[in-house]
Amino acid sequence: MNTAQLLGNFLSPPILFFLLGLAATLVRSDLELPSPLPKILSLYLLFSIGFRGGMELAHSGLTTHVAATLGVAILAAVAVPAYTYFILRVRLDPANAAAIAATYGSISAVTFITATAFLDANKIAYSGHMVAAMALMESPAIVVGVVFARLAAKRAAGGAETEAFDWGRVGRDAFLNGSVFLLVGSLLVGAITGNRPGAEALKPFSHQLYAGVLALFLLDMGIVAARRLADLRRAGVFLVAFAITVPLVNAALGLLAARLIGLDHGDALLFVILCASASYIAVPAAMRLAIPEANPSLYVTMALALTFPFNILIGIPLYQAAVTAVIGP
Amino acid sequence: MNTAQLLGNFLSPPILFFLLGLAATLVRSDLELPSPLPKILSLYLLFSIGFRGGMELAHSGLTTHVAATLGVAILAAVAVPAYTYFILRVRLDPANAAAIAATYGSISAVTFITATAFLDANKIAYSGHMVAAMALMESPAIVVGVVFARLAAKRAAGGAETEAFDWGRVGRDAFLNGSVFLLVGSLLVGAITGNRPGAEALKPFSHQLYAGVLALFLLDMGIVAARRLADLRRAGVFLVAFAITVPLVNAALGLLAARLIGLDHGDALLFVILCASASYIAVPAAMRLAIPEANPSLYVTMALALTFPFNILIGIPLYQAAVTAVIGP
Amino acid sequence: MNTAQLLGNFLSPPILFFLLGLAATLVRSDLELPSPLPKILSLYLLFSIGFRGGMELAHSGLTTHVAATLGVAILAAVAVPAYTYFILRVRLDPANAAAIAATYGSISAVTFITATAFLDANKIAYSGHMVAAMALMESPAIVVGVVFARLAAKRAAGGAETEAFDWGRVGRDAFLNGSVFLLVGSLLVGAITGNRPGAEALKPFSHQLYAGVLALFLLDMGIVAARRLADLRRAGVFLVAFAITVPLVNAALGLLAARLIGLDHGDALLFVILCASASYIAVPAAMRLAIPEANPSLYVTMALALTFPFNILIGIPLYQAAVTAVIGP
Amino acid sequence: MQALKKVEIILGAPELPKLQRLIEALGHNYSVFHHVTGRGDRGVRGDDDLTGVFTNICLLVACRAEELPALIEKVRPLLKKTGGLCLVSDAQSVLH
Amino acid sequence: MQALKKVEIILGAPELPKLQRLIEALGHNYSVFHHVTGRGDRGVRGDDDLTGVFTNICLLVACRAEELPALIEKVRPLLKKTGGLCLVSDAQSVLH
Amino acid sequence: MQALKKVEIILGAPELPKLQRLIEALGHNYSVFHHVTGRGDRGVRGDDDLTGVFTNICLLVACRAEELPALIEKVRPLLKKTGGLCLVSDAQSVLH
Ligand SMILES: Nc1ncnc2c1ncn2[C@@H]1O[C@H](COP(=O)(O)O)[C@@H](O)[C@H]1O
Ligand SMILES: Nc1ncnc2c1ncn2[C@@H]1O[C@H](COP(=O)(O)O)[C@@H](O)[C@H]1O
Ligand SMILES: Nc1ncnc2c1ncn2[C@@H]1O[C@H](COP(=O)(O)O)[C@@H](O)[C@H]1O
Ligand code: NA
Ligand code: NA
Ligand code: NA
Repeated sequence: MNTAQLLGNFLSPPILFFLLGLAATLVRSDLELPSPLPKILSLYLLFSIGFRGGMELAHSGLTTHVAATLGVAILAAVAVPAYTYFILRVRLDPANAAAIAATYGSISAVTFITATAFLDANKIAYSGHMVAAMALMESPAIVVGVVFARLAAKRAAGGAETEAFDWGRVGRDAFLNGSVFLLVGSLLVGAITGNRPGAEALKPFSHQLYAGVLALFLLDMGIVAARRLADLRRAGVFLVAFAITVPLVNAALGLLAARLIGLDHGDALLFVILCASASYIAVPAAMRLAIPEANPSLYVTMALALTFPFNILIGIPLYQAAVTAVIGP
Repeated sequence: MNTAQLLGNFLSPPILFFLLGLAATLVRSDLELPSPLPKILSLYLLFSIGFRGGMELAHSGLTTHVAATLGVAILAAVAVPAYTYFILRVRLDPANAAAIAATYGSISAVTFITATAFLDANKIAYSGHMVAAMALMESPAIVVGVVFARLAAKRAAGGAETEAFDWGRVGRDAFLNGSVFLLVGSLLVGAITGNRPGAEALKPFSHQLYAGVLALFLLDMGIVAARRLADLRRAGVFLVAFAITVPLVNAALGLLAARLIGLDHGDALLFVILCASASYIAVPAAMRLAIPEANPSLYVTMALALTFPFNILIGIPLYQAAVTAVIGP
Repeated sequence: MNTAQLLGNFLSPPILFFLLGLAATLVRSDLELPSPLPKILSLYLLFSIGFRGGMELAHSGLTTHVAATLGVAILAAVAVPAYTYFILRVRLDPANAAAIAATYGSISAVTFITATAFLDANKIAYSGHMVAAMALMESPAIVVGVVFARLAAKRAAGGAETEAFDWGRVGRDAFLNGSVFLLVGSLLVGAITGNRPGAEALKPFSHQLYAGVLALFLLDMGIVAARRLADLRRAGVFLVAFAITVPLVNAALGLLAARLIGLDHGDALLFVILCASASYIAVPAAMRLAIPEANPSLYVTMALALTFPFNILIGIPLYQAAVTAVIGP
Repeated sequence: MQALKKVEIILGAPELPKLQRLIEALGHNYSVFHHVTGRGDRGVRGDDDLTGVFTNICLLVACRAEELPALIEKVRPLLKKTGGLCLVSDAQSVLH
Repeated sequence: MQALKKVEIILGAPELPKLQRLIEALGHNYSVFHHVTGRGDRGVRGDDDLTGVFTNICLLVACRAEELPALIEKVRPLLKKTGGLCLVSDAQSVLH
Repeated sequence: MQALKKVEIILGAPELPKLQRLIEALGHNYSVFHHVTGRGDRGVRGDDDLTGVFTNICLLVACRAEELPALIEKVRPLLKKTGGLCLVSDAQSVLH
């Protein structure tokens, strides 16, 4: 990665709007996007990325290459929360360790969308099925996290069965979570209708607005991330280090896997960013219900105020440099 | 109607998003569009359909053919609530009968817009003045319903004048109702400015986004319709049968009228769908004020959870087959 | 200005939607844009005008001509509140005089955007740096107003230092005010990225939707302005006259300045409209905090219910006629 | 501190303009909380917000005890017609 | 007027469906105020509304004094598990 | 159940950050209801929401009786400067 690449990423509208949001909070401007606008923007982004990815998928079809990619994606989404849980247990109680592990095992759709905007701006191709990979990587980590938390609770209760646990609800929270459901549903609609008349009519809404909506959403992300910075003190050095190191490790593992299954430059970068990213929408929504003992000002703050900015500001160009080195341009 | 047509309708993005919304509620996902987004989307749709129709009208002008169409539209909007009221009185008290009659006498703008999206996708032409017809069909049924309810209340009071009744307010609720006003107003603005510079500049907003906004709105309609399904038990067999049969009868009457005044395929389909559709936005907003004794979980539920899905899922292709048979392709 | 010009302005979608909004309130329709939609629309407009202006600026660059324009803009933004304060003191207490002076010294972004839509419709060119001029004219009047109010309060307290005054906060309210910050920030992002890949992707959102969003926002402005009309009685003849006369005087002074620094037709019209317009978003947001003793039903009502409609309905064509006479077509 | 009656009125949102007129006519100040959903004898309100007409509002009036009867007399017919809830409790107002 | 207990329950928004089911099971009517932010022992809620899961709701039930204990017994475990506030006060309801 | 004072403060939305700082400094928890409109001696608020600066918020603090005077002392100047309403009433809090 050279300075030009880093600068090229910094000087793009989405990133600058993110920085603008950070600045707004830091200089104590009263700029804010009124509730529920942030939620509306994030629903739009999930709809848009899902529908666009689905249409691409309809054009390309399901091949063994696609199947391999999706398989590796699921694998990553199970392996990452599993290994990170044990690292986190060194310092944290089971509930918080499980919630943070789930956070880093799952993915951030907005980080992914920012990376696609980066690829679009640099005219680098990527495949529609990467959206399917993203969709598949949202939920497994939630289940893994809850399983760990439950096992620990059972052990703490001396093996005696604790209060009856509603596994159906965990599944629902993991797989039928509003944002997962919208993403997967839009992907399916796009995949079904991609080759039919009628889907074209949605394009001005679904395809053309997304870069602008992303910029506005990142403005809000900047505002919110900066507000969370104060919570970092509470997180402590261990978790701050975790929030930067683990994404790098996951990126490296992701890159290796991408190399093994022979992904192209664009797809490899997206896979790496998925591995490196941490969830601050779907996972918190599920954890809040499934592991209420866990402290959101740890897991949300780490994902939102550290890993997210790190990934979009430095991660994307850094990972691209690595992808170029390992896989080629 | 053959299976291909039915399938062709089902496999379009708006319909699939509606089904996705139904599914979200049925599998108990927590997906929902946050308030006031649904209202914002419906305001947009009224603005868009009005403005687009107005612009079309500006290009085509007002002919005797147009006048005949509008005349028949008003006739239908008066006749339908009148005849259905007497059918409903067989089982219901006057207030509920009047409210349901008004519901089925008026129209559903979203059903209409879904039908135009269907026509667009199938590259079938239709006229801008059909939007004017729709606008004219929104209000009369409200007035008719309130008149029936008042007459019954007076009779019940033994002919003695009951509490002074504010007819001005009924007129306001019927004709100046927010959604009616926005639709008519946008139609007028479109008609006035359609041939002038300045109107073109709105097109990316008013013309190009509507298919996407419709898809999102139908997602919400699906969520809401499925929530209402539980209320159907309360409605009873009579009303459930009414909610499917009466639209079919009205569609047949509408098709007859369309044939008589010589509408083209596209316009005929739109007129039929207007006759068949039932209001769940403008009429409830008016009934809530004018006939508060009527039970919204009857009239809203029938329109929203039965007639609306029936019309967009099965009605549109069915009516199209009928239009093809009676009027030609 | 001849009738055709006046009519040409009236018969444009933005103006007609404004009139539609006025009508909605006057006929007591219940049409309204649900909160926080108006705020969302105004945030979008600030983002859009800032980003578009910034991109233009990136293409044209900073010349001495641009610097002169910006210098005169700041001058106007300081001079207008200063001279109007003394006129207002004839009838009003210092707090209200200061707040109204700030209101008329600052600008209305929506009036400006309406004027650019007018220029676009008439295919008249204007420069991106006029947006920078607008941005620079938002804040100075706020500071001037607060200074006057403070001086008066000090004098009233017999020269004794009154409660410690937080000048940092005044600066923040003036320059870091949410709407000022978003406008300036978007301008900067547009200026930085205007010549780079990535900015193009935002255009469907930032450039193509603005005319439609403006129309919807003006619909709401009409509704709100008409609601405020009742407050005009409280304002009294002096302030009503002020709200029409002062914009005319400021327009004349602005035209003179535009002539002196050699602005083109389009830029001159925009500069004139900036001088003539009064703020009802940024200034009230600041005054509410900095001069809470001032009565918003005076300063907001004058700007919103009188000066704004006057400027967009009559002002724009009138000022254009004057610009044509003084500067040429 | 001054002893006051705190009156909270929950009503359908479309009734708000009428309620406001009625309360302003009595000369009271008030506050309105918007987007209140609920369940009452007339069913669930606000579950599906396509139009906003099926949500409730909650209007709060702090008034003197002697003003209470007149207020209630005015509000009762509205409650009777369209349903809703009106709760009265005691409160102290901080003078300023 | 009828003497009632006014119960106000502030809880995280994701808990609302559970709370509603529980209160409907007891046969009570209720009202819900949405988008309530706040600060409690478990930190600040609702400062950043990316998902809506970190805001609170406030649910109001007016019930008879004798119904109160059963209601509280049902609500307490929820409060214990996810935090929140439950205030009970006296009120008079206007009959209509 | 624990006897508490329930303090409800209605203030202009732009004052909220100041009010929050002040209440956090006293160590209290609180809840905030947003988008409250109203009519007071200083006119109608929230009728036209172009900026959001003309709506009110309602902040609720449940505190012990002995903490009340200090809280009121802090809030009063804010009320004096920008208007608003502060109501205090008695309530029982459900312990959990
Ligand atoms: N006991 C109660 N407690 C709280 N809110 C109530 C109660 N009863 C009615 N409400 C509210 O008043 C509205 C109308 O009630 P109703 O007229 O009984 O249908 C409901 O939608 C609730 O928001
Ligand atoms: N003393 C209090 N006064 C008002 N609201 C409170 C109080 N304590 C807690 N809350 C509300 O209850 C929520 C959860 O509180 P906690 O469980 O203490 O974190 C907070 O976010 C507040 O909205
Ligand atoms: N008596 C009252 N009852 C309820 N709310 C009030 C009352 N007086 C004032 N308010 C609220 O406090 C705000 C400011 O009041 P004021 O300072 O009197 O203009 C108003 O906009 C209302 O929301
Ligand atoms: Na990850
Ligand atoms: Na009909
Ligand atoms: Na000015």
